[in-house]
Amino acid sequence: MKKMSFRKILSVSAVAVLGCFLSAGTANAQELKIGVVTTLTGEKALTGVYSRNGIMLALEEINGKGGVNGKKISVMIEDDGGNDAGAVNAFNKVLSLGADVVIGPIYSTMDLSMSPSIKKAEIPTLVIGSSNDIAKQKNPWMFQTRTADAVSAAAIANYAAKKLGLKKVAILHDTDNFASGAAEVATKTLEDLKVPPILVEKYNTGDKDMTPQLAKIRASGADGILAWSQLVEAGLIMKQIQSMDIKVPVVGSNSYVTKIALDLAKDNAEGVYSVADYVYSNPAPWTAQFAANYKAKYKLESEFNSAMNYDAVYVIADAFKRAGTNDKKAMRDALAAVKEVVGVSTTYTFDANNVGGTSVAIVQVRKGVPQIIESVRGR
Amino acid sequence: MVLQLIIASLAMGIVYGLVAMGFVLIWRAVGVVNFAQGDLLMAGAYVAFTLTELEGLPMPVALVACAAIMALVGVVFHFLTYWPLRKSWDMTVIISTIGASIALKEIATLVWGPAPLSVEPIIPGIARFASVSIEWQFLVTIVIAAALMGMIFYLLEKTYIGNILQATAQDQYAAELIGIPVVVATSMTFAISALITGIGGMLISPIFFVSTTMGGSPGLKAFAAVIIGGFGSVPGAIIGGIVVGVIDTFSGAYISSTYRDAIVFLCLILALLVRPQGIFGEKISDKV
Amino acid sequence: MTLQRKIFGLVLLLLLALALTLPFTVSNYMLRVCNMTMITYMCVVSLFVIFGMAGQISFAQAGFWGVGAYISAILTVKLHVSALVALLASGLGTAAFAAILGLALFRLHGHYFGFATIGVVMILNGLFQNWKPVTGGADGIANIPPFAIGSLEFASETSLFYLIAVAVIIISIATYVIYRSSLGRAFMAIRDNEIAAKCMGVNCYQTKVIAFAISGLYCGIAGSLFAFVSSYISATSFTFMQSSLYLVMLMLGGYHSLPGPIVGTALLMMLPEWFRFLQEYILLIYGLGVMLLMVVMPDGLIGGGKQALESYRNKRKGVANVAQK
Amino acid sequence: MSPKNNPVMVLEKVCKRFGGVVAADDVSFELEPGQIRGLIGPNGSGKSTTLNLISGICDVEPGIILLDGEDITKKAIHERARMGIARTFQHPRLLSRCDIKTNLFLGHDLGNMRRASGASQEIDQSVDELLDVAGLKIGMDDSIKTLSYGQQKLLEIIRAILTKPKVFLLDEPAAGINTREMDRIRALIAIAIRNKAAVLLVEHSMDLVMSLCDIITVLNFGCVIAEGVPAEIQGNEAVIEAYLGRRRHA
Repeated sequence: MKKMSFRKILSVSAVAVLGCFLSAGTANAQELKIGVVTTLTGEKALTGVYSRNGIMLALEEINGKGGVNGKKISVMIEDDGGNDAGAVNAFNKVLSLGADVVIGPIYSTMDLSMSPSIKKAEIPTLVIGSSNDIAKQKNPWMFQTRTADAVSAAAIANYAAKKLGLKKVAILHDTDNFASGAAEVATKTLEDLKVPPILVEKYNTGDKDMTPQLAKIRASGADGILAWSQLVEAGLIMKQIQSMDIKVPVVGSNSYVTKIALDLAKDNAEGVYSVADYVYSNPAPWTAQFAANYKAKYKLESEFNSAMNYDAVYVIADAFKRAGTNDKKAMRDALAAVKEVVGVSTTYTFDANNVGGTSVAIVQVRKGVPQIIESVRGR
Repeated sequence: MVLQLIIASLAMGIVYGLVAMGFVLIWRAVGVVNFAQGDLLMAGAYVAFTLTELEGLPMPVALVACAAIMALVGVVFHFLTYWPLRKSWDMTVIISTIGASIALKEIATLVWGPAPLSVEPIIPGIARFASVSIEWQFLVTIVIAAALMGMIFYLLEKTYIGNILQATAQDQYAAELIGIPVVVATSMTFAISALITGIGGMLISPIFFVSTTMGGSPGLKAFAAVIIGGFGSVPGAIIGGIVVGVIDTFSGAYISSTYRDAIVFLCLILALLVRPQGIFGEKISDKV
Repeated sequence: MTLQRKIFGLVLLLLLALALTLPFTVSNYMLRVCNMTMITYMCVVSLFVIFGMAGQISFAQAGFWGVGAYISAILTVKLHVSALVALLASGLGTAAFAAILGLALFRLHGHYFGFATIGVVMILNGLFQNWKPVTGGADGIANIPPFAIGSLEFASETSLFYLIAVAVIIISIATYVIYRSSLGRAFMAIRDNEIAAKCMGVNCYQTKVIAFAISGLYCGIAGSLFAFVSSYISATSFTFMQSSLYLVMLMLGGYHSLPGPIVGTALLMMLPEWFRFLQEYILLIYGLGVMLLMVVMPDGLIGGGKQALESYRNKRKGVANVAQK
Repeated sequence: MSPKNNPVMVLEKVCKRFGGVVAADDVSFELEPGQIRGLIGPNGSGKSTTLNLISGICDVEPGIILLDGEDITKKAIHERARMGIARTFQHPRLLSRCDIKTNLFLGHDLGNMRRASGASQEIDQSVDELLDVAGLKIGMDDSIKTLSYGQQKLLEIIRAILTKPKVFLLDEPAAGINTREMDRIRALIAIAIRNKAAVLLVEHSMDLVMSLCDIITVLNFGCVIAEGVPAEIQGNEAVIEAYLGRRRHA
């Protein structure tokens, strides 16, 4: 064997740690720069596009009125590609472009994977995931704007047990982070109310045929179904419940009362209840205004993704007005002190665990349009 | 309840069968596994949406138009992924189909938007008989898909064109020697494959809606169908599809709805270990 | 030939110098991208071992990557094991898992083995997503403590860069040594002509299992480092799509020799970051780019490069021969 | 039959059936070290099958194969190779995507594996010697595709010799070879004989067989119809009939 040329081996490993050139962003002192991490490509692209619509609309309105204290707000949007590693890359990218504050994606697994980087970078970040794990991270720089599962999932369970008087409830939920967490909270709430769920059925995101699960639910004689799903599966489940003649009340997550799901399910959605962060048909003046502006700008009905991102921009604007500077520490303290900021999705007050969403609305679909029945205040 | 499950598993099984049949046709013709077969299902669904919802064509016309368009898509797909690489190693074509799979999803997202869409069923409403209540479209899917499979099977086995395709599939070099224009034969095979899978997409679009991700799970389960049915055999792909549909639905109902996919793929591995040539395939011995 | 070696040596030293000073010249963002590129490179090298050398196409690599990540996460978060032990446990555990799997699956040949590995990655993904008591289910495992040897903690992106670089160098050297050894020749014999390999005394079944175990080892180490780098893991990272991306990287780089995975990984991990401004169009161009590159360079960039070099040399030699006659 | 000294390999009543076709029927012969045995017969007479039976590619139904007195009938292909059986193929089976050095070193690995002592230096020198004998002036790093068919056959023979085999099976080395390469094959086989290997030569070209072999076995429809020194075989009625068919009586 020829002598192993040490140089040849080093070449193999050196090339492996290939470097790349620097991409530095320009920092502008006074202007507030919001970095946005959202999903524009891959399977979850739908939510990203709606989030971006909400943010751009809010930006247009605020800058249209001369910005905050006369200073404009600018936005840098980076795609996270729908996976955890992508979210961290996008977060680091907006950081390197000089973001003062960041709005994170609505998927809790991505928020959780960004959490360590947020803590290290010490930049205030609003995340829109609803999982209770986010608050558990005790990350002072991470703010959960959306009403956490603890409130919304419990509200679904309470409404089903108390208002609808359901005794033998079946639970059907996606295995993703959002639905699993919510289902857990609802199950515990039902057990506390002495009406534990008689059946818990799951499916994987992207499954199309729910016949096995719904057949078991129908056979179990459940008197109601609580369901947590994404948009496509929400439409599917409402349709398949009707087509399998399961005549029991259904209480679903916010996806069930979005215009998209209602368009898919059409009249199968009649009578479905939901605990929603936002519905496009909310008659309240400032919500109706947002829905109208959104529809005018994008020719689409607004839904909870765009509403919550829209609110996030306003919450940041409110904090920026009080902080007066885009310094990260000051912005963080201002955000923590956000009190009763009325958004289109809910009224925001950040508690000790930096959870902002305070209320959700109980909604029922009547004649194809979701009607608000009552509002449930978490705190 | 069991009858309900059987019909649902038949409908899903037929769809997996259509995608699996598309796989097998391409595999037999050019010896390559097409990783974008699931996305051809999605393409068919989107074409169906454009034809019925936007153009408002009546269903029979839409069915034929969708078939024609998907055949065209098949030919274009053939010249983009297979033809330029026919001389090189088959792995390069597989990589090219993976690239095509990514590109197809993004084209759909950019052209039709990321939102899910719904299509009017051929026969709306719900069929109710003997404790079963299921959408008519499920039954329509089974009927039309079975008819389509029968037609393709007849075309391949009995007609002159079928012989040409079979000859090219068995030995391209020999086919070329006796004057068969191989490029026509292989592109026709890709066209038929895209047509079948596309029509499959059209049939299920009213039941399961149209979304960019609808191709993923059926595409992978069609892999299992092809193996269980017998790699390389057309009837095997159909029966394999139905077997996978049954395993998928019944394991969801009776074993665990969360590990439904895992169970299907466990059956794939067990089928490979116990009977690699599948139900219909012939034993492929190592040629010395 | 020696002139070529000297140039090669110079280029190498330059690259090495650049690599060592990289963390100080590059933003935190690009540093994390480099770290992830090196981790992905280890998985692509594992595919190079089992597929590039031994010729057995495998889609299980992302599954093994997940097994390695979860072993380390569970050991450090739930059992409070030290990071170094967790790293070793991930590597050896995944290698053992791959070996056992190989014993069962290597009764299959060619495409059949490939299909079985598709089943493997799907089942593993299902387990990661749903086996709540062990893998934390859909919530994944958070708060994985940073990698530490004794008191020396690797928390900053820079320190992690050097840690991963060490692992990458060790794995690259090990693979290069295998490539030149009798074991490597046995792999390539199996890849090119299994009957001839058997007649040359290669125990194909056993050798394939060894190749699969080595690829499992590499993925286990990569998974463990991924857990420490991101300190949070969830099932969404370990999918069939990830495995097929490894295959695309290996094929685009060139599956023949070791530089192939390096170039392929660097190219396909860095380009999407450089072309971030394309936003929604990035994946479309990525897909079309893969198709185009396969048509232009079926043997990958390195393979294609070698062919160009060889045909250039032959042309020169051909001319020389003609002149001699 | 030459005086009995210790044969390195013995075949006793080896049979093989592929469905109805009888490929080998009670084939028996012995191979002595340093001796070349020819195995000839018309096409389809079971010559290649016999090589496949010895190398383990096909399983022997009834019948026994002994190597140095040990029964290897049930052993796997790679075990037989490690015990000292090397073979070439009708169409050379080289590692098409590897360079020439890797192909040759594969043989060298097997040679190493079988001998405890690492006589690698001596091996290196003989690689160059074998290449000179075969007249192959090729760069070690060139790929197999740059070699002609004849050169590939020669390379495969060299690779087999490098394994220092006890039994060397040659499957029609002269097929598709020009005369210049034929002489090189003779030289290479001579080297194998010098290394005390027992050579079994399956070949159609009679002048190679008749000039090289010490003893010849003739097969027809799987049966041994004749055995003896080349001179005897040339005159043997049964052999001529097998090849040319029965002479029609005038």
